[in-house]
Amino acid sequence: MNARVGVYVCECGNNISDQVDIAALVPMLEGAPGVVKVMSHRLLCSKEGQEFLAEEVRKEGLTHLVVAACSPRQHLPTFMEVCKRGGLNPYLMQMANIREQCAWVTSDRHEATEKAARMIRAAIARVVRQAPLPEREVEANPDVIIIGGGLSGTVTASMLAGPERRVHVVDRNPTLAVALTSLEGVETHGGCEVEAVRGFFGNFEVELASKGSRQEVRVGAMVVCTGSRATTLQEMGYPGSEAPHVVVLPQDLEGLRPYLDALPSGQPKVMFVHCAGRERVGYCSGVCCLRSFKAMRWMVETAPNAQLSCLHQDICVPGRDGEREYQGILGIGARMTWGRLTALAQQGPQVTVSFRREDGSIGQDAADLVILVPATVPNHGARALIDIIGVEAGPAGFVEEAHPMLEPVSTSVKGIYVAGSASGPRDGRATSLLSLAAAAQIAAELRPGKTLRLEAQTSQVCEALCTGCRNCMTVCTYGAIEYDLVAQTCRVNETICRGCGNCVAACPSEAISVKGATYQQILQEIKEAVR
Amino acid sequence: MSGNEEPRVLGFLCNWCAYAGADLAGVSRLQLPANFRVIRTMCSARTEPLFLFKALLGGMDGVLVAGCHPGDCHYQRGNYFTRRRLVMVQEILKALNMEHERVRLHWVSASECSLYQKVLTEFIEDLKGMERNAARDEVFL
Amino acid sequence: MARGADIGTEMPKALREAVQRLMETGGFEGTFTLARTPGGGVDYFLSTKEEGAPELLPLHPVMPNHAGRLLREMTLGGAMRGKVLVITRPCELRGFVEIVKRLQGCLDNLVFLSVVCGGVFPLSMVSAGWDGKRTEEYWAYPDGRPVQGLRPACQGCTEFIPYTADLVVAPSANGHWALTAGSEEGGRLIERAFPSAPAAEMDPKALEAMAVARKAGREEVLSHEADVKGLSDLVKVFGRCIGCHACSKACPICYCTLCTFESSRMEDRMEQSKGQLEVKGGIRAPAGTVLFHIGRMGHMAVSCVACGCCQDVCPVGIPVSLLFKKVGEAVQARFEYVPGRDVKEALPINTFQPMEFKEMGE
Amino acid sequence: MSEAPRGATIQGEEGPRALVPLLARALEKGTSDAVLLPLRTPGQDSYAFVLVKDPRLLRQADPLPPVQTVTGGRALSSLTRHGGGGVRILAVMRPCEARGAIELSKLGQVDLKDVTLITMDCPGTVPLQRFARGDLRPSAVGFADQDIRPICQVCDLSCAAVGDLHLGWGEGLAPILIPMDERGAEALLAMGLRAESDTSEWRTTVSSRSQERRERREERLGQLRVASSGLDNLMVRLDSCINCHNCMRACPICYCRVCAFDIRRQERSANEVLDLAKARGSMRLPMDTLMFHLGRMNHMSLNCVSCGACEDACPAGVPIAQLFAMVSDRTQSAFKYRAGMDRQQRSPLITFLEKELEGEDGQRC
Repeated sequence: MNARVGVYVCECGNNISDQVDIAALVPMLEGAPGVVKVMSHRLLCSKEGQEFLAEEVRKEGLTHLVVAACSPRQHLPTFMEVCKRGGLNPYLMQMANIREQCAWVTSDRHEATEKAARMIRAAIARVVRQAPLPEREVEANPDVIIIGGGLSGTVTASMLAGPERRVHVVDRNPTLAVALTSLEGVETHGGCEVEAVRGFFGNFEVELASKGSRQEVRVGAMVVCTGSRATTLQEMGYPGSEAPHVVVLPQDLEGLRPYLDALPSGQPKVMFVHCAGRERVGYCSGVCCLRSFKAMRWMVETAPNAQLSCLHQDICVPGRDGEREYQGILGIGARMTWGRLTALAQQGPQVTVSFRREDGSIGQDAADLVILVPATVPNHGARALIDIIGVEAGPAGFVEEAHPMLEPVSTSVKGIYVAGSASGPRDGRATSLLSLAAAAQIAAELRPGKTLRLEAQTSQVCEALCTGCRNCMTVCTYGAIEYDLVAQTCRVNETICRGCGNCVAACPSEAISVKGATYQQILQEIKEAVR
Repeated sequence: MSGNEEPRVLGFLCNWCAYAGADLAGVSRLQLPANFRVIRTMCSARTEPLFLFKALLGGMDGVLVAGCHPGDCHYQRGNYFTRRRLVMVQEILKALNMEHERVRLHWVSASECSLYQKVLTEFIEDLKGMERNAARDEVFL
Repeated sequence: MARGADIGTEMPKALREAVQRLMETGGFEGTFTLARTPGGGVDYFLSTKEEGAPELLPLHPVMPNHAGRLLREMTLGGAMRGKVLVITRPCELRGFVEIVKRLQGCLDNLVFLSVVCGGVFPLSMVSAGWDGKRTEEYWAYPDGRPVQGLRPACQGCTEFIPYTADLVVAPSANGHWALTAGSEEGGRLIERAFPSAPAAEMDPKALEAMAVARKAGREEVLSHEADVKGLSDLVKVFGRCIGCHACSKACPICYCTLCTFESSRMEDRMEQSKGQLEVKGGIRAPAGTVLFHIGRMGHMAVSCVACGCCQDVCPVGIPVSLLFKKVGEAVQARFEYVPGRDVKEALPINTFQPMEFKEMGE
Repeated sequence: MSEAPRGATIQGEEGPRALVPLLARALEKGTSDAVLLPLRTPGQDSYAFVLVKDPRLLRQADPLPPVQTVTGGRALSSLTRHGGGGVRILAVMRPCEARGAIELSKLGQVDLKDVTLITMDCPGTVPLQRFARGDLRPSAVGFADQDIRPICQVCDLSCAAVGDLHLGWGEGLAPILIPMDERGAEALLAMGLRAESDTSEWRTTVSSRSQERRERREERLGQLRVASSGLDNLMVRLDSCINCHNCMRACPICYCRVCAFDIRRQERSANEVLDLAKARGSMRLPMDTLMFHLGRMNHMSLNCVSCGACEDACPAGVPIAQLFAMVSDRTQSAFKYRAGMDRQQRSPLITFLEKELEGEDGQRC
């Protein structure tokens, strides 16, 4: 069937027509290959304009549509809807951005008109090579599995669980918090570990294993809530850290009591050492200074006669209350010393603390109790889990977010989310915030009873041309490409592919291409654009 | 370039950063050279080297590839590959003394419309300083 | 490096005998080596038993086919079931390693015997009829004096020592040759084949002499035709290209089922050619000569091992191998990559470092 | 045309060069949009077909270069494979190239709709590789030249007037342009010429030379047939073949995008190769060299025009063009077909006759 292309130029009020000579433009487009109608309109995105366009598509029996208007980033969805209403596959429409990237940036009216004509002709050349693409959807399982039953796991679960959505919480720890077990719609799997994951967003199969027994859980999404932990004395590796009067600041301050009880009478010296293990892990955990200060205040109440001192590097107290906490500590007369811990040594009843000052010189101090404020690292087993579920991890071993600003709770794998301190050291507040964010995003993306809309413009492999070199697999961020051992060619999993086209540029055989952005389509667009 | 001829430049802009930046340039009414044509790709990594060679041998005076800053790729890592591919293309052109300056890569975020304008105008200024791309008239390509 | 065995001075006879011993003692299913064709030519053979086998000419100084290409065609479907002794030149081994990185072949069960390489003669010399005496003289190359008539790619080859061979035939002290081990496997094979042979190792002086000669050769060969100054020169050099694409078919790296440049994608419709015809007044037919060569560089320059096969088969004598060597070296240097050095080394185009190439894009 | 065609004698430049100004005239007149003919390449060391619109480019034109680089058939195919797009082309090439173009048009790879083929008496060409090496730069190849390619030396169609317009000139004849059909006649008019001169002299010269060449062809190819009869001898002829398939790529008739024999190269697993080698004691690699050539003969010998492009492109010095000529002469005559000679006659394997392929004794062969 011969193409019947309709070209509709939007004047966008005066936004376009001020700079582009519509009257001159229209004739420049007539006679372009396949074009049966060229027409301008005041405002195509208006309700009236949309109806007009839909009607035109029907009336003229258009096979392809070119809308010369604003940026596709603004109105592509609008006009795709219009196509549907007009009975045309939305992927047979191409927009020419003659507003933002022509009318508004080109001072000379004649030049602007010329350019608009070229841009539209390019759009025509491309659209006639477009193929109709189906709107693809898959049934999705609304259930969610949460790995880790700590704070973030509990918050996320409590937000998501309900009559329409079952939430599984897995933890290597056999007993989980009552806060979880008592929740309606939550199924806890204590003492279990994730063995394997198959499938993709909307339909994951997760294999759980506990001592002896295995079970498979089917869910639509996963949340990694494996949290973080304090570095151990061994990991810090300070000489002499095994000294009996050296302790790592515990989560629960009550854990300090036995040490306090053992303090000599009089005015025992208690020294808090910050940034313990920081050099080893290679980053500032950012949450420890405040924890330390809180502990110091608790100390003032529980052991009033103790002389507090603090060996610190940079003080990191971000947020509303940080500064107040800091001033508070200065207020109670704790002695603050700048220094990097180098070694510890039990000498008689006291511990000698050696440290390096900013100027490089070595300093020493002694205390009856040394409390190391530890750096934060990913929890035990996080690494293994990351490898099993195949998400990206940063150098420190924390789960990497898909995008630090835009997608802070998504991972490199669609449908696997991360919350709390699994993606980096967090305080309780940040942990809850991220957990709520993850829950909200899942609630929005995985709605019970709703199907998942899939990217239509995905990559596809031409078996005849594929050599099976798997360049495409190597560069694909999403693991959307599989290797078919029988055919010995690559195959795209279209439920995962996001159509970025990286694989296309990686394939020397041009065996893989993105629907709607094939080599020919782009090439012909270029040829017209630069004529 | 000979006379007052305007250099012809082709740009591959990624949908999420550079193209958005170009849109913002429009919204901010920044004035840009008219002889610049844009191809919108979802990711700068879609820009295969072959397009660049074809454009150069097809007589374009300049080709610009622009995408998200490293680390900000909408597709997480695409632009790192773009960077490597561009490095390769330039090395090839250099080795053949083929005016590698005609091919450029720039990181432009969705908010950097003035950077976009700067990049573009500078590029075209530099191209004006060069001869018109000989490939445009070459019969024996 | 493990101990090497002295195999004497008489090349290539000594080499043939060494290979014989290895075949007898190494427990190989077969040997992949150059050998005499029925018509008196030279080509690669997979030889499995002595009787009826052609006259083996291991490392005969020609390259009728790139061994890497042949091994790829053979092992594309999977590994060889039994151990096979593969006798090839360093660039062939490197080429194969590069293609294995592209998952087009399999190294398993292949035991490589390579050589501190003196280069090879052009293919045309074989078809013109081979002068036996030439071979005798050829093996004197470790003295660093350039051998007359070698292929340009070989004259300028500075990668003449194999990286991943199990066994390496190398010049040893005072005119002797040594079979040295490049891996434990190689060591064991030598132990078994030459239990009593006097020990010997590579002679650094000889390697140095060769390196000097090759650096000079490299300057020489790259300074003429390959020294293109932009498009006008390219059009001159490739002007006589007849578009047979023999270069890509002989290339060990080019592995596509259908070369993009032979696909319909590259064919302009007359409707589009019209425009070009207007602007230029004429268009070459077939068009796209320069695009093919540059585009091919874009596809394989990162892995080009400068084996010279492309130039060997070019019917119109375009210095293809030199141009590709030049470009390949530039690209590889930028990525600090040596093709074929290590099969575990990722292809530069398939990996990246977040902090690299800061200057790009800023 | 029943009665002997008349032609137009050309004054001025002698030989094929006489065509150039005429082509320029046709272009300026606008009766044709472009001319396809060989131009000297920028390096001045070779020739390439160029579709010329700007007459000034014709200064570098050489209608009959001493060497064949790309064959005219392939050049024309690259331009018109997807349709001629209404561009009226004067295509100047040797008879064997034109015959290749005609075969390709039958195979849907060339669109002759708007093409006027101009052929000319061909003295043959020198071997491409010797020419490229520079040790052979004849100013103009003479008809008796011993340096011309073996396949040219046995070419009995070197003056076949298969074009719409044919230039006769050899052996000291004054160049004469002879229209062979309406299209040729129009082209001649466009060049401002009239077909008034008698062509008998040319025809006698041509027929005598063709006769002589035919005899030589039978003799030499006969010898080759003897020398390469039987598997072993054929193997010896192909011994130096490195199986690069370049003959196929240079061939104007082989138009497949991917040659079946290129794909088959990879169809055997390592272990199959090993088993085959064990069975025979040893196995030459790459395998299937003979299979490739036989298969290719089967694919295209009926359309082979003996242009010799394969032999020119062979890096291993195999006399492949002669071997193919030897075979295709037989296969073609079996179907009373001569590739590229008759545009109407359909390619043998896509048609058949009720009674055909009968031996003298009436039994089917």
